[in-house]
Amino acid sequence: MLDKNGIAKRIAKEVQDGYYVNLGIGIPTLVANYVRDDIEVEFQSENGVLGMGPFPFEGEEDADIINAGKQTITTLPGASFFDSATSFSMIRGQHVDLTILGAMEVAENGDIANWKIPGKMVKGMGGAMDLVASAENIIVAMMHTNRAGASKLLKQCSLPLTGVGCVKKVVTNMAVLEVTNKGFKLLERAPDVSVEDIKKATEGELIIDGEIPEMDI
Amino acid sequence: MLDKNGIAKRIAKEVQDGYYVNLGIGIPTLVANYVRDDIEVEFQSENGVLGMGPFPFEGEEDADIINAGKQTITTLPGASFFDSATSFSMIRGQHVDLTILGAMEVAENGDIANWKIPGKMVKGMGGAMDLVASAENIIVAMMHTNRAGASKLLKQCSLPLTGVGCVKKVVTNMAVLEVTNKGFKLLERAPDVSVEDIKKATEGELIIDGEIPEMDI
Amino acid sequence: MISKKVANVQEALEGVKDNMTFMFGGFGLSGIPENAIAELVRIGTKGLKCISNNAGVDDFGLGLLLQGKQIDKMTSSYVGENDEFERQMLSGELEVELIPQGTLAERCRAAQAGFPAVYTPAGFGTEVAEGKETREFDGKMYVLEYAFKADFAFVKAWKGDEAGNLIFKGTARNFNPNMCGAAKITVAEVEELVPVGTLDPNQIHIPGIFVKRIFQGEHYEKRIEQRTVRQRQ
Amino acid sequence: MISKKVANVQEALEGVKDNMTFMFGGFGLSGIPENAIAELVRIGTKGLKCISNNAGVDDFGLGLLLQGKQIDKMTSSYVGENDEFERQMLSGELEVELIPQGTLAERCRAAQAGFPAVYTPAGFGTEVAEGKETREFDGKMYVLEYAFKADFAFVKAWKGDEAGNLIFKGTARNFNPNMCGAAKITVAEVEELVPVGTLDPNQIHIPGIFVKRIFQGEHYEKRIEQRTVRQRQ
Repeated sequence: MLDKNGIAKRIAKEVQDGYYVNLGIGIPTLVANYVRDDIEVEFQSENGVLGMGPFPFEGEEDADIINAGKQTITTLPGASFFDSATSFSMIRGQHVDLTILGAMEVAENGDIANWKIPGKMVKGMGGAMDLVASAENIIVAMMHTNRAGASKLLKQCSLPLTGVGCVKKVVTNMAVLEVTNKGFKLLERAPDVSVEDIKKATEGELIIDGEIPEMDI
Repeated sequence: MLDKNGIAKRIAKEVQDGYYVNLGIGIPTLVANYVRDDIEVEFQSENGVLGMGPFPFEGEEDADIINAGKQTITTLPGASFFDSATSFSMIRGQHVDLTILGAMEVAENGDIANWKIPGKMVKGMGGAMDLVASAENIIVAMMHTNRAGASKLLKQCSLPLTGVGCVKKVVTNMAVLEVTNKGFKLLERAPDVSVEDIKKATEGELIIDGEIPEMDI
Repeated sequence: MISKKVANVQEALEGVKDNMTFMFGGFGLSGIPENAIAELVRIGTKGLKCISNNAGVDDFGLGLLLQGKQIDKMTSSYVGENDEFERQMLSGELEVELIPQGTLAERCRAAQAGFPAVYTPAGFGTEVAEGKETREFDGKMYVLEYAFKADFAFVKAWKGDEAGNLIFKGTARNFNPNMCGAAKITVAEVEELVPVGTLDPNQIHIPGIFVKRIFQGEHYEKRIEQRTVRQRQ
Repeated sequence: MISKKVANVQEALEGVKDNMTFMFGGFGLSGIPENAIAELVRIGTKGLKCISNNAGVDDFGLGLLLQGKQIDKMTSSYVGENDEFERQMLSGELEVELIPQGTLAERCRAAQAGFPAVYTPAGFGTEVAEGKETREFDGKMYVLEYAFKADFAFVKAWKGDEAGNLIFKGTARNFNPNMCGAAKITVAEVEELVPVGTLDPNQIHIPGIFVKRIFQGEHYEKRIEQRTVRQRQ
């Protein structure tokens, strides 16, 4: 089983040379730490920056330079700042190549729910609905099951949706799965996780085709 | 009767302190020469400049600084450059206070035709259709009659329209007229032009209410 | 040059009344119009309908207006780093409309640019699209979202001049430029009001035509919401 | 940093084929992609459908492509400082679609920003709106205009860097920024290609994400169409 950093590490392998990437809050943020050094990638944050670098050194924080998680950041050479409408032009116009975000639930048809739990305090969708409605390439990073042990990979989402039929790939602490028109196709197992374990933890349609390799991370 | 400069001079009196003004090609361009010195006005050109100044001195022309008539221009302190979409945001969003443009025909309901003569070479509407469709305050500058002596203030436009019901005021070589829902209301006569002269030269409904003063220019 | 300069925040807020709709620039606490918010707190305007990406924190930003129960409705994309907000929302004192962030930006831009409405894919198939018109273009579904209508837009820029020209800094830019000219009256406060002619006409983010009033702001706190640093090696 | 730099105009135009749709930045002769046009003349690509505000003059700008009868269709707002254009248009060799200038700009921006279509008031009640969907919002009529679809966008900037970031100068900006990212492949030529890191991230007109290829242009003529001067007193 992977921990959060393990999930981030596995997703980092999906990031290709020349990609513009938008990282959501939580596990996705960790992905930046594991992207290979020999490829060129630029990180976009929807509050209006392209070319994000690492967090600043203490004492060098600038209230005017933050990411969408409101964290202080730095920029790399070649970076740019822009307004919110332009930022979502990049997203809606499919100029961002890859979106990585967390989820509460993913359905076998690619539906995603990640913004609202009825009856609980709702913080809002932020840019997530724009991202999932527009991105051609969406990877969800999440735990395979919730704290109660119930599957988060479902036949149908039970929570209010963030987007419909949009998720292409899911990387969990147990597996890598591709969303196909027949359901979740199991691509890889996490170390020390059996296909049987994944079956038990997956409520949605699971397609197991041949030998399922263990992740190489 | 006024000449082109006279028309421009009369229209200049319509320009008020604090106005952003878009001037069309031809007579409208001349208006800038006659705006009072004691008011503040900024000229916008739809190719992407606000705060236009006079033409440059010889030798100081810059191919990168032109107006919508493709003439070399200068800018005044406080000027700004912007892209075409932003330029038409100013126009469509009604941030430009006054649009002054020429016309081939104006109808008594405020329709305007100024871009196309069927059978002749058509150069295009440029920004005119955006301007007339959006501006709250449109003044047309034109001769009262065409070269053949026929009225250009009509019951209905005969040429393809540029915009419908949009013209608010017309200043010609003979008169100042307001477009009302009953037709052209005669406001002022040009020097040495009688109400009778204007009647003869106006095909559209002409409203003459009381004494018509001579223009004070 | 048409002057937009007003003497102070009091003059900048002339015409502000109870029950109006206001836009506020800013993302989190970055780039928020601190002076305008402080003055609204001081004069105690009530019944506000606010359009702002976020709602501040308990003791800063729009949170200050929430503390005084001055806000009736928030239209935002992300809220609730804010206990008082949560309390008012759950008790029903505060109406909250959550909309996608890109939709928020574009409904501002539509108002600025004279577009009545826009078709965006964001929110299609979700409760955000409930009751809204949807439409297919080229096999993809879109939701029709309307331009905002607001009485005042309060924005904050880094530098500005008397002509109303604005330059923003870093990600403090965010929604500020999109809100300029998107309300009946746009009030810009700036960290530095520079003499006309000192800003490069080529490098102005928002031309003065989109701004109605501009003033030199005071005492900017520019609070950091999530101070995140790395260790020096 | 993702590099967009290509060695020269030949590499920048890789993939250009007959019968494609191209966008060209520029207003009149100001801000036109001189190098891309010259190369298209050289390689003789035919059957082009061009989206450009103007069509150049007889011996410069897109007029050069007209001379070689390389263009099948022009979508523009204002044309015809150009005898060859007129001849081809009147003879029916050249298809010409005239559209309002603001509509042209916004159909580019829609393509760039992922909007399928926009409602604009421009052209309502005129022949421009014939056959198009119209709609009333708040008592005003609008025409539905669709986002452009183009294969290449050729733009010209003043300065740029290897990351594809662009800065334009004066009114040579015009349609250029709106066309970036509005076609499948955006090719930017610049007067000066500067090292990455020398452009202020706060002052970039077009972030590199909207640009696919960038190259240092050569031999800019920057012809003036209407040289208008005033006398020194």
